Amino acid sequence: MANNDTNIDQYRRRFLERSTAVLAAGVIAPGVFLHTVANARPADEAVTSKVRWGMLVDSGKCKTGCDKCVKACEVENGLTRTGRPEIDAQWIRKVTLKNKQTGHTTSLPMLCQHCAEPPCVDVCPTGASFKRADGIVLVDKHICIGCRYCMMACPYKARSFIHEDITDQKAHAPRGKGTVESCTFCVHRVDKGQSPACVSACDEGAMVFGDMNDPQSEISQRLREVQSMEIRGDLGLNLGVRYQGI
Amino acid sequence: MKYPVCREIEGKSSAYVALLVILGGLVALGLGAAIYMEHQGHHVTGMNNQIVWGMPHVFAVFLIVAASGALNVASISSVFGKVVYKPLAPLSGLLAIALLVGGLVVLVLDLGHPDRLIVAMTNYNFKSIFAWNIFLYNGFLAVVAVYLWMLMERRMNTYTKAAGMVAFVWRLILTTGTGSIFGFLVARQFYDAAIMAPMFIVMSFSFGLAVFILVLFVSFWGTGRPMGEVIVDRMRSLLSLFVLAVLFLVAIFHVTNLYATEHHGIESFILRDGGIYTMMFWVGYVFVGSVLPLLLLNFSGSSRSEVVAVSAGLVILGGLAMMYVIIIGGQAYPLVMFPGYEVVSDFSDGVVNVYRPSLPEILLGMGGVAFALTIVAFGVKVLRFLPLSLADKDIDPHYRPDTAGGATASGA
Amino acid sequence: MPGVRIMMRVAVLLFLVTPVWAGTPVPEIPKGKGQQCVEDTAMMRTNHMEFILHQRDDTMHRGIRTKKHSLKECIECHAVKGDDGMPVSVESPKHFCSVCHRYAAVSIDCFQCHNSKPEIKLTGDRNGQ
Amino acid sequence: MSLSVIYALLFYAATLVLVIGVARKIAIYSKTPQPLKIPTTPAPLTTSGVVWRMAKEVAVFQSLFKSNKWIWLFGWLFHVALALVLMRHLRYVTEPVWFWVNWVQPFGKYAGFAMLAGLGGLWLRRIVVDRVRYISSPSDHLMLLLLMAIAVSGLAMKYVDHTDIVALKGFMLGLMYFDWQPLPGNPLLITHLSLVLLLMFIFPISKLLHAPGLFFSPTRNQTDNPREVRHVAGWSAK
Repeated sequence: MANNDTNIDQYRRRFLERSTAVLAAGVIAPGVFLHTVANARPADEAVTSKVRWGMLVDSGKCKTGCDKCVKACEVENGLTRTGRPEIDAQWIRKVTLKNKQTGHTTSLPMLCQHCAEPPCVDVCPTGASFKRADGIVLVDKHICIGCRYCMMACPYKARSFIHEDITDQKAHAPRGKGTVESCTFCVHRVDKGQSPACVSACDEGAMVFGDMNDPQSEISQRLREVQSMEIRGDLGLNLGVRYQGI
Repeated sequence: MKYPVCREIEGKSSAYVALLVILGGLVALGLGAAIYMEHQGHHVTGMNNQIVWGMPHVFAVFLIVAASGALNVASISSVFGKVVYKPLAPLSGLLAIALLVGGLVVLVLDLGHPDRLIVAMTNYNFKSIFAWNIFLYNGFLAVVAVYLWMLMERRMNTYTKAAGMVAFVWRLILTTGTGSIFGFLVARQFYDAAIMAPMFIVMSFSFGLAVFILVLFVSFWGTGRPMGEVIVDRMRSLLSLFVLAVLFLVAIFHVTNLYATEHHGIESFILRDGGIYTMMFWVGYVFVGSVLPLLLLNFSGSSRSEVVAVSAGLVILGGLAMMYVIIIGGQAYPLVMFPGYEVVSDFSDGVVNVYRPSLPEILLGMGGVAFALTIVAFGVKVLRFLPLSLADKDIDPHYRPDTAGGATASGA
Repeated sequence: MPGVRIMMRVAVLLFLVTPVWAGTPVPEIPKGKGQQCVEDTAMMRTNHMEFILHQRDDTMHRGIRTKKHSLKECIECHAVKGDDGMPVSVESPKHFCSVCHRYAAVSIDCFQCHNSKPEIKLTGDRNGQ
Repeated sequence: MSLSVIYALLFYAATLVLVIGVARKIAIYSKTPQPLKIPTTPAPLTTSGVVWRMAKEVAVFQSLFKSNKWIWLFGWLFHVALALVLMRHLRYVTEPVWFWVNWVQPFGKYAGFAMLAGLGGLWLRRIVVDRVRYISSPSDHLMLLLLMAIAVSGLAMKYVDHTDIVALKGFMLGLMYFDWQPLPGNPLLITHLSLVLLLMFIFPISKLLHAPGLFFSPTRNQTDNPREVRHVAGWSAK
């Protein structure tokens, strides 16, 4: 059974590959990942509310016309364009603001704000919209019935409905017709101890990602130092995404 | 005065068969549209990521609101003890069930995953008004079914009042729940108002009664059963009162909004600059759906059943227009995320969202209406829902032959 | 009795058309990689959906990403190659899941969202950071 | 003898008993004289009218609906659910599975519960309603209980303790191809199959014969034309 042997060989090779990758990560990580996030949690350990993932966007550093974060998100999560923007999935988008009085313009990325009190979670009839203990707001597509009430409730237009059949999804980002989706903070990367794809892609350093509950984390330090705001702060939703320089 | 009796209709006339065939055809078209939408995905509809609820929701919410209102006549008879309405109670209950089922079918078939209906029935998030509504809708069907049982089986008649009371309270809560679907949306400028719930309740009175009047009159004309002036006049004044009440609450809603600077944007959009939505509001709802019927009902100098029926039809059209304004218009106006800023993006930020209703959506909505009417048409054939006579001498406790003149049986 | 005669004829006819010569159609379940599945085979045959379901909720809601019962690993290990040497999707009757699910007429919802083919690895698993 | 062989033989025996037993009953019914014209009025005047009337009897239990709404509700619920459940079970004896069976599948799943609800209602009636309890014989209760036990064991396999349905289908197909395959030894499955076998054995001597019997009811299957056509049947024919 030659076929079987090659299978086993492949299996071994992959196993070795992975072990070395893990080993390498373990050795290099403390140095390389220092500026990203805290150490990765073991795979069999559940997330806890001791951590709250958050993001700080410095709109002063965000360039008008630059959409590297948007592109990185599309590549990472396998979002494809249909040619009809009104039904395209948009997990992160670039928004340009112009002050009506002063004419001052600002550019910034808008994404799911990962509220501590998310309206989408409140209104979801089945509980498919939920907030993970570590503050990441997700859609459990297994029980999403596609009613779109969360899209009605979201103050940030952060959610998209999948209007067509999708094939060849990324294994880490399952998505399918008839369900609602939104930015996951690249939860699959975060669980591995990495930053979201958009943050990694931003050369300008306009985005900082980290644990807002850890006073030592970069994001906490920055939030202490600079003046930041929440979009539609009047709603009191306690957002996981903060903006600086609007 | 004779005890009012309901009887099945014979249901063998070619007109009846034709009615069933037409309704069946519409239901089939609606079902086909739903299958098409589900198979292709929602990109074949006019709905998109900006206008997430469209035509199906206009029809569904209208039907659901009208359903609870259709129960009014039964409530007036059983809860408030008005004898004249007693023979109408069974039809009122049947229509309530039929309209709700029709609306729910549309709502469910529009879901991204109608196949997961069981998920919606087994997974509840009790903070969601939507989840509560699932309970309220199913409960309403059960409560009204029990009420009909008490009403229609003689040995159960003693419980009619109690069951009618439960059904009445239930329907008020139900419409509160439906209104709150919009009232609880903090994100959107046009919703997020507590007045949504009472406004929906009053709307249900008006729209539900309008549908009831049309169904009642048409079935009486069709079966040639006698209908007197008393009932027509009662329907006339009741509808007139409800239409006025809705107009009042809608006015309050907009005036309150106009007082707050924060809401000036959305109000000027709906009332002045919104194009189709402004038209729908002023021409559709205010003129065709309210002013015209009020004039017809009160100043046409006639209380003939045809006039009342036409008015009821206009109220229904106005109601659909109002639903369109609330549901689509409310979404078309851009979300205000950055007050004081002009917002531009490649994701329709800061612009009025465009919605073009597609044929499948409309067919699905019409299919729901047809399905509700099919239930009624079939129901009156197999069970005793429809009164044999609504002639004055049969229903009016104060009837005296000498004063009634030649007015009896004028409607037939 | 004409009725009985007709029935006997029908019975004989039925017996004749029954394809006795053909063997019972049973699914040929493709072998996975490695020696042994993550659970006992009989257990997997009756309860794989429970394992996957449990893992799905753990991963989704609690962020537990162990590999033992993960759908991704099922797909990796049980990929079946088509004529072109590439793994086939669930649309193909040869797909590991399809073989039995078609036989038993049980629909699978997983692949509306999940990819039914393993990810093509170009440079291993290290395109992060 | 192994379990598989025992059950294979039992299935052949049960099928023979069911088919021959019911066929024999049908033969008896067809020979039973119908000396008089007794269609209940209003009755159809033509043969096509009779066909329509029988169709309504079979599909919606029309005369039951007219006589008793509650029995109709539970009875009809049970029968329709049973039909769906049976269609769902066709997947075990067809390969490839007929396309429409795939469509029926999801509905058949929930029909199991509806079936149980219908049976429960019918049984409750035999317990709660005095007059009905008085005329209920043990066999009336036992038939309902048998059907309920079949439904419960079937649902339990779907929702509690799964069985290897691929192997089960192999076994069922094996019976049809006379090429026996092993039967999975899951206790619930064995219970379910045993109860179904029991049902098959007693069907030809049970009240369930109302299924074919319905078609032989003179009050339903006769045309109301005694003046137009001379009625000749049974002993009066000689």
